[in-house]
Amino acid sequence: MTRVGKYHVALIGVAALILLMSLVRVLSGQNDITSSGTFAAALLLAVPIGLAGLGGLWAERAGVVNIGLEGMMVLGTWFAGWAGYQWGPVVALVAGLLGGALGGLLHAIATVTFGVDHIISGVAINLLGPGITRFLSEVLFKEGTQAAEAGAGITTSPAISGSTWQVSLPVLSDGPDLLGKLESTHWFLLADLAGILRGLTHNVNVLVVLAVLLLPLTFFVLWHTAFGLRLRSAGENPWAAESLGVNVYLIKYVAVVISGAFAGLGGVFLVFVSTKYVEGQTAGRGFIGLAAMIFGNWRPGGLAIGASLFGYADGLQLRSSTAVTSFFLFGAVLLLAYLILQARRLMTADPAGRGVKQYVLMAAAVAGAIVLFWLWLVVDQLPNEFVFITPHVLTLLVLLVASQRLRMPKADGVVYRRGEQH
Amino acid sequence: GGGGGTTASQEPTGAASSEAPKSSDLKVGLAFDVGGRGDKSFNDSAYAGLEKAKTELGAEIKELSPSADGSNRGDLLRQLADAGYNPIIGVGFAYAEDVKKAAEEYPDIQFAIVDSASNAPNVTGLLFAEEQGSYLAGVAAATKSKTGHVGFVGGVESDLIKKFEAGFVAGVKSVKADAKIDIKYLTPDGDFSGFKAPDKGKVAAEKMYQDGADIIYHASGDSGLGVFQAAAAAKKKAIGVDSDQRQTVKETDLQSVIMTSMLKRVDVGVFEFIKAFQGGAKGGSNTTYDLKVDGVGLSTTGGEIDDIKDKLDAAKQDIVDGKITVPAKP
Amino acid sequence: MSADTLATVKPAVELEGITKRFPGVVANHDIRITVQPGTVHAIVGENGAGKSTLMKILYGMQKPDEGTIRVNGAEVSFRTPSDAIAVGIGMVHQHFMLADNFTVLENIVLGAEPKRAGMLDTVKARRRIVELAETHGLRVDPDKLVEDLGVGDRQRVEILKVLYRGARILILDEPTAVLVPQEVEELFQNLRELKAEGLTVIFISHKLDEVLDIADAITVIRRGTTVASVDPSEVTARQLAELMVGSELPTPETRESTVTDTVTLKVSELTMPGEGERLLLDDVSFEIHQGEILGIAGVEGNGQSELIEAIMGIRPAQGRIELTGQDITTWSTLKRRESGIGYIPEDRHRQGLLLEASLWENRVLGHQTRKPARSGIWIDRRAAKADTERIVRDYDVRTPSVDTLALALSGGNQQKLIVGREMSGEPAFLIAAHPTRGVDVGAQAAIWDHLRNARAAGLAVLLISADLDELIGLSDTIQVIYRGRLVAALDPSDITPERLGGYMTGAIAGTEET
Amino acid sequence: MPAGLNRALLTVAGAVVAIVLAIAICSVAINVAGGDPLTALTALFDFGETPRAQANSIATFLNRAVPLFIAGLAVAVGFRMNLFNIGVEGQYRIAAICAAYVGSTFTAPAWIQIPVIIVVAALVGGLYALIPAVMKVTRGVNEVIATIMLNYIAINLAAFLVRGPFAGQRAEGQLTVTTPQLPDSAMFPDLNFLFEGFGMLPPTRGGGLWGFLIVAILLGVVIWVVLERTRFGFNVKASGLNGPAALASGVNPKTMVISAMVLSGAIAGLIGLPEILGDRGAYNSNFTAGLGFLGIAVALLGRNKPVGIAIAALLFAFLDRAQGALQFADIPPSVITIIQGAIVLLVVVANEVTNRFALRLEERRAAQQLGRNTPVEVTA
Ligand SMILES: Nc1ncnc2c1ncn2[C@@H]1O[C@H](COP(=O)(O)OP(=O)(O)OP(=O)(O)O)[C@@H](O)[C@H]1O
Ligand SMILES: Nc1ncnc2c1ncn2[C@@H]1O[C@H](COP(=O)(O)OP(=O)(O)OP(=O)(O)O)[C@@H](O)[C@H]1O
Ligand SMILES: [Mg+2]
Ligand SMILES: [Mg+2]
Repeated sequence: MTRVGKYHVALIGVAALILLMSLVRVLSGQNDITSSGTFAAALLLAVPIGLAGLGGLWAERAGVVNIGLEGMMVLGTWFAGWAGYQWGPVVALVAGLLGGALGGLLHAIATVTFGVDHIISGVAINLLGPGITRFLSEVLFKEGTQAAEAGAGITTSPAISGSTWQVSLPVLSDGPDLLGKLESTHWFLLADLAGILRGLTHNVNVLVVLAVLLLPLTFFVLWHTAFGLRLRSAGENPWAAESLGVNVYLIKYVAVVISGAFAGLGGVFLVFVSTKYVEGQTAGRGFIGLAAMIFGNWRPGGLAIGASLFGYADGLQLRSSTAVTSFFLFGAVLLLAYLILQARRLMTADPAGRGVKQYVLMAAAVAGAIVLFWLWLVVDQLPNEFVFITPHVLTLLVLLVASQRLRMPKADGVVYRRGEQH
Repeated sequence: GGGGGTTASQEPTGAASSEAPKSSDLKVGLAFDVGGRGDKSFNDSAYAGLEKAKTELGAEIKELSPSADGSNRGDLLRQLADAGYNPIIGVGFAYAEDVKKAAEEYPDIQFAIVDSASNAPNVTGLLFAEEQGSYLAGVAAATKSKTGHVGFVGGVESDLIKKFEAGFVAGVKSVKADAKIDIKYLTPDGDFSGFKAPDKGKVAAEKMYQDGADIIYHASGDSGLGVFQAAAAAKKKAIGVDSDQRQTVKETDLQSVIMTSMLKRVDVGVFEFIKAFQGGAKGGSNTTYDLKVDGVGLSTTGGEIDDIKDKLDAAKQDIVDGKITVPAKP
Repeated sequence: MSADTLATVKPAVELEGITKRFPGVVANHDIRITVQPGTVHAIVGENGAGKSTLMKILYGMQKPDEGTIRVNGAEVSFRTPSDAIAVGIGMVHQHFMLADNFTVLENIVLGAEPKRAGMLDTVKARRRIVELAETHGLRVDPDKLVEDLGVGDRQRVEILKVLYRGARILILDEPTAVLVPQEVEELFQNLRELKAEGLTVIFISHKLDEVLDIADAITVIRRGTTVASVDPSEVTARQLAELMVGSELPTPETRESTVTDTVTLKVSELTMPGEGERLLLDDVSFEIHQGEILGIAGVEGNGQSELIEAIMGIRPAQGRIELTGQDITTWSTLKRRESGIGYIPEDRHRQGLLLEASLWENRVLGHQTRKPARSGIWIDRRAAKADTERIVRDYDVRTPSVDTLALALSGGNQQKLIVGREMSGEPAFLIAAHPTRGVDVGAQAAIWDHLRNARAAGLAVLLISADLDELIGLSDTIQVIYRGRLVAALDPSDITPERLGGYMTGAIAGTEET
Repeated sequence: MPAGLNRALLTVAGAVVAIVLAIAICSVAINVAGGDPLTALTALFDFGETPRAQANSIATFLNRAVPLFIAGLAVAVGFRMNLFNIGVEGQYRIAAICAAYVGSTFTAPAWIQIPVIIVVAALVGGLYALIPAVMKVTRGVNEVIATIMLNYIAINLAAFLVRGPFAGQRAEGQLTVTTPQLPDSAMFPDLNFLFEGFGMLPPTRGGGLWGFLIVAILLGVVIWVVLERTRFGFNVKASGLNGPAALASGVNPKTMVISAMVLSGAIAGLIGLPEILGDRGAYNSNFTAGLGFLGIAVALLGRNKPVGIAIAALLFAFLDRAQGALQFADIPPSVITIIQGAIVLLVVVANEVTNRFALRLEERRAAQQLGRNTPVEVTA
């Protein structure tokens, strides 16, 4: 398929999705499905995952598996918190970046210089990150220290001084807030569009803007610059790169340090949201980020989709336990759409093309649609435990349904040594 | 059991006591819950009680924090026992079984457990009537609410936090039977990240405020920070928990949204237990720190609930008198 | 500066006293070679003689322990390949050095990217590549993914990579190993053109006829040292071989036919769908009899791998496969192996060996369910080791012990181990894909002998090889595969490699077998 | 010297150097923090004054090592095949709650009751691991994502079960939610008699050394035999070292993925049992979490081999045990985590360095043989 074709398909897909969401919203009366609040929350929750995933992307594109994102993120949160209360948000940002980058550097030394198995090194960093930060807290935030005066405890830093900036789209989502007004009409489709747009543009933290910009930037750097080409070549075939004079070690170092910095940035973002470092606030987001990156087939666009999906589902379940049941309806409608498409194909295609498999699939789809629809009618409120796992289940379901043609960089995870090729 | 009838002192710790520290051979051991000392919350409150025992009763103290996964709780108790500490206090209901085991193994040592009932002859249960304090918080919220719509954010859906919820709901309903109460937990029981997720707290609270709630009560540890932020952004109010959060939270913009806090005087419980032990009290029973002994209550810093003081006092009196029984389960 | 005279042209490359030691091995010892500019200079020597090592030194990939390198008269010292690239040296490696998931363009410009405003200037790069491709007759599509290319195209990409960097001195390390004669001829045509433009080519090959055909000068290396420099017009292939190894060049010749009437393997109407419309295998049918070697000739990528994998049950295909009368179409790979199919895979590192496991464990591979390696649910270690020792003896595998890791063996010895292993199951039918690829003449002859002996004992063999001499010499019948179809059935006794190559490239239309 | 012995010696030397280095690094940190490294070091080896304290310390140490060891085994089975089972965490939780519940529903003699519980745990763990395995085999879903997601799902599922269908009675005033208490016959007999054997004072009944240690040792031996001596183990190894080669040799990769994953999950299912059968007698909301993640570190540190994993588990447990002792010495217990992380990193670095060295030696031997061009001698 050509580039233009792909682009169009993506657009049509998004349009269809919004239409579907709008339909489900109207049918179920759950306005949170497309409310600006949900999308704002989705953005808030997706950004740290996306940043961690970007970190993973940079490392793995250069051939280094980075399971240590979580540890690097933890380092990012601590350093951001520690610097933030003393010198404000800008320094916090830099410190968090550096903290994560430090973790990345450690990973690079272990994997690139010493040729250690990438997973071991990552696991070690996941141990070291929380260990070191706890130790630092115990030393620097303990009672009687200046930080403790400012409100620190061993599990938290003081709040960062000064505030981070928030931006909105003028007129549309701020001031007269036209989008907000449109959203509150609850008109079919229009209100949904307005809600989505407003959620993504109202009072957005600058760091969110930065993080979102990093996606196209990553794409640009990795796929359209000489440096990016070299970086990816280190992940595809480092020996070929070496034979053309590319300094593979250096490239890998740079990539893994950047990877750590991005993970650290994810940590900074968490700190900005809660205005301070809180022990354990990363809560496994490094791993989720890694999952989002794999979900996205080691590409920034796919990663963004993965992170958004997760963030959206998480935001929705946090805002409304009841809206989650609309996913049953959503699924039923999707299956119905699938059935209609299949039926049309059956009408047009020549009879030879019809296999038993197709009928079985269609029968399963019918059954599935009925069950889902029934569930939607019957279930008002799921037990909380099932509400909490919405994003995880959804991710698994999407993975199961989407055709799996994942392609990781060929030399990803391979220990590379200069001049040696088996 | 001792300590039951004592009036808990209202002062926070550190208040210089006129009484000179008695030199004694009192060696008190205390094992924190996960998070350990310096959590600015529950554990620190317990430590404050311990420290008070040191200054006022001349006790030698030792406090230990468990590992991050909490797997060595029982071990910490044994180490304290082996090192000759007596009494030994386990902070948090998670210690229940370990304290029971340790108490059986060391029958000569007195144990106490915070937030759980006595389960052996030499164990004192230090219970707190969170539901009573939360009831008052509910009364305050319902009375102060202009919209008749309030919210509750719980960190982890454990039975402990459900006590807060139950009391709060009862309190709100007692004022406005038709009040709307949004309730949201952040993580399931067993996943304690719900106490450390300010972002999630913020999202959950934001939604409640957007839907019209104007006061939210949180029992969610550090996640409460997010609730306060959401309140500040929506220019609405929130109710803190455990300690007087208007004092412990240092950010001025957040302080002003904290209408009141539900106090849980673990420090009092710990101190009174040690004091009673010194007086020769033995375990085997529970001491409940309820409204009667001011083991729980509402803070008044900021004076935002001064205007409804009468109403709150009345509710309190009803509970103390037994006219109202606050449910401990939702 | 060297005291060169004005009268003589400076040599393009001068290697003096190059010595390179690896732990326990002296790969190069006091090597001296002078390469004149504008010539094709061949370097020959048996496997492990040190040719690749020497070239890697010249290309900056390895540092010599001793010795000096002069390029165009100036002494140089390379730390990395980029230093070598900077003075105009380019190298095409023995094994492809390409990123499969990159386009041709990306592979070519990597490391020497044209930039505009920080961006990769693909427009300029594409123009340059097309230009180069046209002037040198190396036609490739710059926007194709390398993984979609055949070997010939890949080889062209490799050469373009070098030319793109403006190299004036080209090192080609066994570029012809994977090419058919027509492609070789095409390549040589290109080389001659390059030579005419004044470029210098250093050329390594094991195919001595080719060497004699293209080279202007030949240097022979034995055991890491230069033993002779000869003029190609003054030696024959046989003499050259003697210089290399001190023995005669063996040829794969079949003696009398041992073909019987019993059909061992019968393949009928085998079809395998591909990605798009094209079929990877299209209605392939043939029979192999007891004691027969059927050679499959074809340019790589025309369905040979798919055919083998279909017969092994690794990839699903439609059609029917019978082994000694039994229908095995639906059988698993394991069951097929158990019922007597042996398999020498085309890529020994990928499909044939566990490099990080010992030799005896590699002996067990593929025979987990059979004696002597198995006893009940257990692996019989003692028996497996004993049998590995037998293979080591019978097949002359050079190894300190059977507990040695497979990766410590040289390629030829690894191959001998695999051949021994596959023979040890006493198979009724053997798939031999490139059984002597990358193996030196001595080992080659030994493997051929083993194949012939087994055939005489009634083994049916499906032989796939890019070495047409081997194919013609060993086979009883030859089938040509082209675009997934068997297009011609030929008699090896009256076919030349050149004509065979014509069928393989589709230049001669096949006589369809019915 | 035989190559194998040579290698083993080198490895040990490397590991020792790495551990010393890790401790040195932490000493610096402790020093900076104002503590005394020497005190810390003494604390590491301080098992208490009284015989009883010592017995307790040893019991704590071994009791911690047992689940770590099992977790390491579970992860290693996956790693052997290049399958990254990050989901051990979820598998053992689900298995533990189901086993604890099933065990509480009936009472039988111990020799029936305990095996039933163990089998249920292994079954449930295996089944839970089957989900990502099937997803991988049928739909190509990457097992890393699938198991990460399933971990969260397991936590929630367990939380739901323990307060819903599997909820048990609890004492008034007890806030921990729990499954019903197991009958006495389900409790694994303890090993406290061992202390007497060594002339120590045994810990009192209820505490002390968990009998599950025996099961763990047996499990280790069985897994070793399965991995190193059986056809299945060979297939696992072959698939891990070289997938295409294994495929060509007749190993069905799908079957292997499923069986390795299920085996890994089944072992994982046992991780929670030492605690449940040795101490708690039920699954409750304070169930020890995180062993699955530590298992990854333990497995990798032990190089995916049972003996190595045992050593790694003992090392981790030894360090974990010192958390209390360190606090008595007024040293932040977080240094333990730092030491553990540093050891993992440094041991593998040292291992890598020595490995290279050993390989070089082996290759040199091979090359020398070739160089001499003598007929190769093969040792019988
Ligand atoms: N990286 C290495 N480490 C140790 N020894 C090596 C290494 N590379 C090559 N050798 C040694 O150097 C010798 C020369 O190898 P080289 O690859 O140069 O041979 P070659 O002449 O190119 O052989 P072939 O014809 O098979 O390509 C080998 O036999 C081997 O012993
Ligand atoms: N990376 C390496 N490190 C150390 N030694 C190596 C390395 N690669 C190859 N060798 C050594 O080089 C020798 C030959 O290896 P190589 O793979 O080049 O074989 P080859 O030259 O192709 O041999 P053959 O003659 O069998 O084709 C072996 O003895 C091996 O010990
Ligand atoms: Mg070679
Ligand atoms: Mg070579």
